[in-house]
Amino acid sequence: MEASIAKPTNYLNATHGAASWFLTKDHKRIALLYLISVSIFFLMGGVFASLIRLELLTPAGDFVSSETYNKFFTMHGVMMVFFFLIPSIPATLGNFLVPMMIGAKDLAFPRINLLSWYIYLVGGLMAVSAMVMGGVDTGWTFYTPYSTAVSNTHVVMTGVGIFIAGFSSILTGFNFIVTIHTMRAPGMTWMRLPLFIWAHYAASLIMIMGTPVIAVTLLMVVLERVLHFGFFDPTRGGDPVLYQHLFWFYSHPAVYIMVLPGMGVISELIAGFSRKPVFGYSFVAVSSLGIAFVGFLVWGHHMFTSSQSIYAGLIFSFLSYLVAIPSAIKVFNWTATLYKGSISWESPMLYAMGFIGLFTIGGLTGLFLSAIGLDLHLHDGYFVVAHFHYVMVGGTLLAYLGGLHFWWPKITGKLYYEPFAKVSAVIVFVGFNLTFFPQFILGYMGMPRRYHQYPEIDGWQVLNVLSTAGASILALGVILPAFYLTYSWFKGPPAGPNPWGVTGLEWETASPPPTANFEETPIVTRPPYAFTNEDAHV
Amino acid sequence: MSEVHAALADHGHEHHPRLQHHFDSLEQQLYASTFGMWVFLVTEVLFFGGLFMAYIVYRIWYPDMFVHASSHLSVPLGTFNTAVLIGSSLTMAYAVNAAQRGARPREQVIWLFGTMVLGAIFLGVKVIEYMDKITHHLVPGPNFHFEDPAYQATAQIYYSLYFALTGLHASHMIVGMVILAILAYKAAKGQFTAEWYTPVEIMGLYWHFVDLVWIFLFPLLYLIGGAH
Amino acid sequence: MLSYLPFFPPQGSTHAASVDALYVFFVAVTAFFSVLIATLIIVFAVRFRRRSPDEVGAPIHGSLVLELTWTFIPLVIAMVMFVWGASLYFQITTPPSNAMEVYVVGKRWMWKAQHVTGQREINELHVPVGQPVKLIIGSEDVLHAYWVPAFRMKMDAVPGRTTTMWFEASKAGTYQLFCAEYCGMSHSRMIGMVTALEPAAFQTWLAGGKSTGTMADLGAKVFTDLGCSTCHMDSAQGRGPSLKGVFGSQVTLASGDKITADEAYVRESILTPTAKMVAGFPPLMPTFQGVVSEEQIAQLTAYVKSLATAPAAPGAGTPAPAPGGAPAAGTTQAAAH
Amino acid sequence: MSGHIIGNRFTYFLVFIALMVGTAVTVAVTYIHLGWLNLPLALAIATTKAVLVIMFFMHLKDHPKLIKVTFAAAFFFFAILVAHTLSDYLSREGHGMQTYPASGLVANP
Ligand code: HEA
Ligand code: HEA
Ligand code: HEC
Ligand code: CUA
Ligand SMILES: [Cu+2]
Repeated sequence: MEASIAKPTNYLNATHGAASWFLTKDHKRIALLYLISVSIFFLMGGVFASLIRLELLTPAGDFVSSETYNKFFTMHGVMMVFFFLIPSIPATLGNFLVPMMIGAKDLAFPRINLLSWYIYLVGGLMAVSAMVMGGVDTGWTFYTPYSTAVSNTHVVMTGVGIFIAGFSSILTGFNFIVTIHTMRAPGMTWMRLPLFIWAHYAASLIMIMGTPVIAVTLLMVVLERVLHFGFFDPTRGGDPVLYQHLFWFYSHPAVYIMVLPGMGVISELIAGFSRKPVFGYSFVAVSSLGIAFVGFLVWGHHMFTSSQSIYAGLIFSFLSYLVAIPSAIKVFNWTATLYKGSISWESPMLYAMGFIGLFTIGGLTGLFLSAIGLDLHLHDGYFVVAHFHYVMVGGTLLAYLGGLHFWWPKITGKLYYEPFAKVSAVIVFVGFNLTFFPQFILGYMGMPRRYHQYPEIDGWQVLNVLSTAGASILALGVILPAFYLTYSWFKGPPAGPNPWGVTGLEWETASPPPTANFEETPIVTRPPYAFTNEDAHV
Repeated sequence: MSEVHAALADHGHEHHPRLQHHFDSLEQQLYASTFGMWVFLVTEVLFFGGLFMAYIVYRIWYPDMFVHASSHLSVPLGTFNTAVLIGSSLTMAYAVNAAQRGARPREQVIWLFGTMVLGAIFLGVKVIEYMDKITHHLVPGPNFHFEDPAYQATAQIYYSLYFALTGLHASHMIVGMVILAILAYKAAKGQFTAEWYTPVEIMGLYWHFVDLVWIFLFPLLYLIGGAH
Repeated sequence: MLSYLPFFPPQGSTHAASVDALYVFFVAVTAFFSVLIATLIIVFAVRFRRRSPDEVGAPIHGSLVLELTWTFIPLVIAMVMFVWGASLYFQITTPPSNAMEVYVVGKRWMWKAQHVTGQREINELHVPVGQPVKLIIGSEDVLHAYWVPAFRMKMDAVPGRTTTMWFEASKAGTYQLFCAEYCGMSHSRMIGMVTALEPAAFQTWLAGGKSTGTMADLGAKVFTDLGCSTCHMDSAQGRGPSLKGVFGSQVTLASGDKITADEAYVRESILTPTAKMVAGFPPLMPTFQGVVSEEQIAQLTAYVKSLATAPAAPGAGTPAPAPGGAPAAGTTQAAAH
Repeated sequence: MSGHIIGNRFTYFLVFIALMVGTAVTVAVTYIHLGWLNLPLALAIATTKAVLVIMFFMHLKDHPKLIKVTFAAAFFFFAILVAHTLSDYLSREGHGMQTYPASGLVANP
């Protein structure tokens, strides 16, 4: 950071030196620490993705050995899920914005917030060192008994890394919940909260209710591997399927940890770029809680072929259809918000529109998988891979990129070069569809996932080549922002407090904001997204 | 909640040295800490919950094995430890109470220290019990040996659960004792007054929670086979 | 019906058409909503694009009628999806009682199959067309899953438990077999072929295939070798109950409960004899855990089944037995990679 | 409002006595053969003791509703975990019980 002269102090230039960053208690600086670290993990995960796609270019397993390939997809999944996607929006944008949006000076527990970053870092370093020492090959799901009794890779190191990182997620969720409950500015009632806050509140609930269970489950795996305990060991009468129950009790809700904050971002973007209140505010707000709650009841839909009882399968299938309803409500309300809006086509809005379309496809293909009769065919095939990349990449990653662009001027005080941003949004969209759409077809045709080589069946290679080609385009699209955003930080024109002309407390303070966020505690008198005076009186 | 916030905003002008800059008042700060601790305890319930889930499944599957395997636990020692832990909850409650009343540092330290002593006794007994299991080859793994061959395999599940549950519980106590030591030190320096005693109060919640877990572990692990 | 279209695997079983039909329905719903949403977004975004920098949108806050509409329509569609998916599930997971049984064991990294008549195969499976086939699946090590895309069916092989899946091949041909549950290094090479043969051709195959005797015969041998016969005699003199007529019957347990003796019960009796004690007998039977292999359990089960006096217990129907005395040999046909 | 909740030392002592009595009772009933009743009884006593600790030592009874709901939610979500998992285990085909494989797994190298 160059010393900026004669500028108003803000959170970036208020103090200097490494210690002022690594020991900071300012949620905004911690958000930036997180931003840098999750980006690194995303790039690592992305490199593994590229290697996966290279291997699958040809049917034969000719690029790397099967052991290596197995490590590639495992570490891709682990990095992307636990070290990128779960912390991505909450720990960066959420950390930055939750206090600002509710008019608070900081999160309730700033020191714990910093601690959560260090915990994340320790967990991440353990996962990375496991990777450097030779990697892990169990798949990101760590199914027993392979993970406990058979794999001879670094399961323990990775497992402990995830265990530790889990606590950082718990602490973030915990901090958000307490903050949202106790630190709202005068006048900031629940029904005046921006939808971003509702979404983060709902996601935080999952973080505190679900994450401890995955932590203890991984602990059991580690105990079983290291001390030869027997929780899931079938040779001693244990049940490998019990592991799956415990794993998915967290990991299904976790997919909503991944997508809910993204949905929060989308609500802000849609409202901001149509200059209009979100249609059906209370429905969108409450549907977040609905998703979080019902999300806890459906985990068995990952286990339809696991030998789980057919009755349990039916219940899980039924509830999976219920969880689709709040998502549907959101999609329709966002679309309706556009009606009679004043819509500007700026890059964050492009991401938001992409999100709605791709999440719809991703979500609806989730419904294929919840139909038990159909899942017996689709399970563990590329259809599943396509489904979750549509929701996680087409959904959350797009929301993350959109949000990053939207709040970038607030975070850095600088404007990036918009045409670049537009182009890269389009590249991401095109590359993404080219990568993952063919995988739906491959999946229905029967290509199993986690396959290092595949038989030469009509059309399979063609579809895989398309997918790899798409992945290269996608890689270009996601790497571009790293360049022009960084450039803008140093050389971009100043943004001013509210470059987009939108509402929200965070836009009422300077860009970048002062350390205490606001000159004076704001007093809230209107609902969110009140663009006209008429909006202000509901 | 925000109503608190609003109400407090008006008269939140006292500047207690303990008030962190991002809170408006000590009340708000105390409320956030207390609420935060309860939220933390929620995560603890679910943390132990995963293990309890495994316990439930296997208890349903192997009821007889549980009876046989648990017969190697010492009910007198378990009962003794339960009493010790309940006693430590009482001393902890008195420690909080002493801080709240702004009692003399000496009194605060006595109760905190008493809690630590009882905790140490509990852990000491736990060590004796663990040693006993080790010498009798009741640690799951290749050296496990159970006198009834019919349960040689499945009894390892019981002991896995036993060690995991009690081990996790004991590690919570160790953490608790470290914090107690820090609090005792601070109390000795007279840092806790009737105005500000949040750490002691929070710690009390934690300690009682650990007691709570044990209240369930005791009958579920020790008191299975009594009638047989 | 759709097998000639691209993007579909061949339809090799009677399930395939119904699964495809459900799939087409889902594709249609997905296409409908995706196109609807995409169209609305584009139309609105163009039609209501911002025309001046200070323009704001219309103050519209919502509409209860619309909210209810887009709650209930998706709910109804979702319920149709659920009911259709669930009924299909029941249909394709409940084996008809005349299903022919084949034992399949997953082992890193091969699929071993053994027919009731004794033929063994590795990474291959021969089945007759037009005859329901029930696979009884076990695993010797980790999780695997038996997946034949042409049959639209898959089932996990779970160590410690037997699982079942059934299908009826509808067309002769060879179909891909995959291991769908990740199982380590050569997961992607744990593949093979399922060959569906016309019934006559299947009989020829059975006759030509090298059988080591029927599974029940093999089981009888294991029964003597492991000393089961020392306790389980035909008469009442044995220390254990006579196993005649046990399979498929109601067994009264020491606890007073009655249960039907099925495959899982036999398996459990061998591996955890103390779990379910037969009334009137002491807990004498040792566990054979670690002594018998997964395959031997299958053979013992087949043997115990054959002792059932009833004219074949339900689910035990077998095709015409292979001619006795077929040349003995180990496993048949080597794996085709 | 949470404010300052200051407990009564005598109440604490009474609770302590009640917990001790509960402990004695729960040990005693284990030695009375009640068949299936033993387990629910033990759990009932444990729950009673737990409620005493939560309400009096931890003062949940004096805390605002938000905190009560929060803590109750933990048990609610645990109940979801148990109920849904058991929906599988209690309705499995066969005997709801499993038997373990004949040969051991490949040892962990
Ligand atoms: C962000 C992550 C995310 C999200 C949001 C979702 C959302 C959903 N997922 Fe997905 N899923 C994953 C990530 C995610 N999933 C991952 C990572 C896996 C694989 C894990 C692994 O095995 O490695 C997986 C796997 C997976 C499976 C298991 C497949 C298998 O292994 O066999 C199933 C099965 O039911 C499923 C279902 C669903 C459903 C019903 C939703 C619903 O929430 C979707 C709801 C949304 C909509 C329905 C769209 C909007 C609605 C409309 C536009 C209106 C029209 C609606 C109707 C007509 C009802 N998912
Ligand atoms: C957040 C979650 C997330 C994200 C963002 C992604 C992103 C991508 N994923 Fe991944 N994926 C998962 C989560 C995710 N994935 C999970 C959970 C699994 C399951 C794992 C398992 O089975 O256990 C999986 C599995 C998976 C598979 C299946 C492997 C298999 O089953 O055998 C494939 C195959 O195509 C794939 C591809 C991709 C691609 C092309 C991207 C692209 O979007 C990535 C784009 C980004 C980049 C490319 C980074 C840019 C970096 C550079 C440009 C640097 C360039 C440098 C070099 C190339 C040296 N993923
Ligand atoms: C030392 C004696 C002994 C040997 C050897 C023995 N069993 Fe048993 N078996 C018993 C007794 C006693 C019972 C009844 C009590 C019980 O259920 O455990 C029994 C019960 C059974 C049952 C349940 C029968 C019913 O009526 O429901 C089966 C099946 C069985 N044994 C199979 C076998 C097989 C297969 C073997 C060899 C691998 C074997 N047994 C070896 C003593 C023996
Ligand atoms: Cu066997 Cu994968
Ligand atoms: Cu799911």
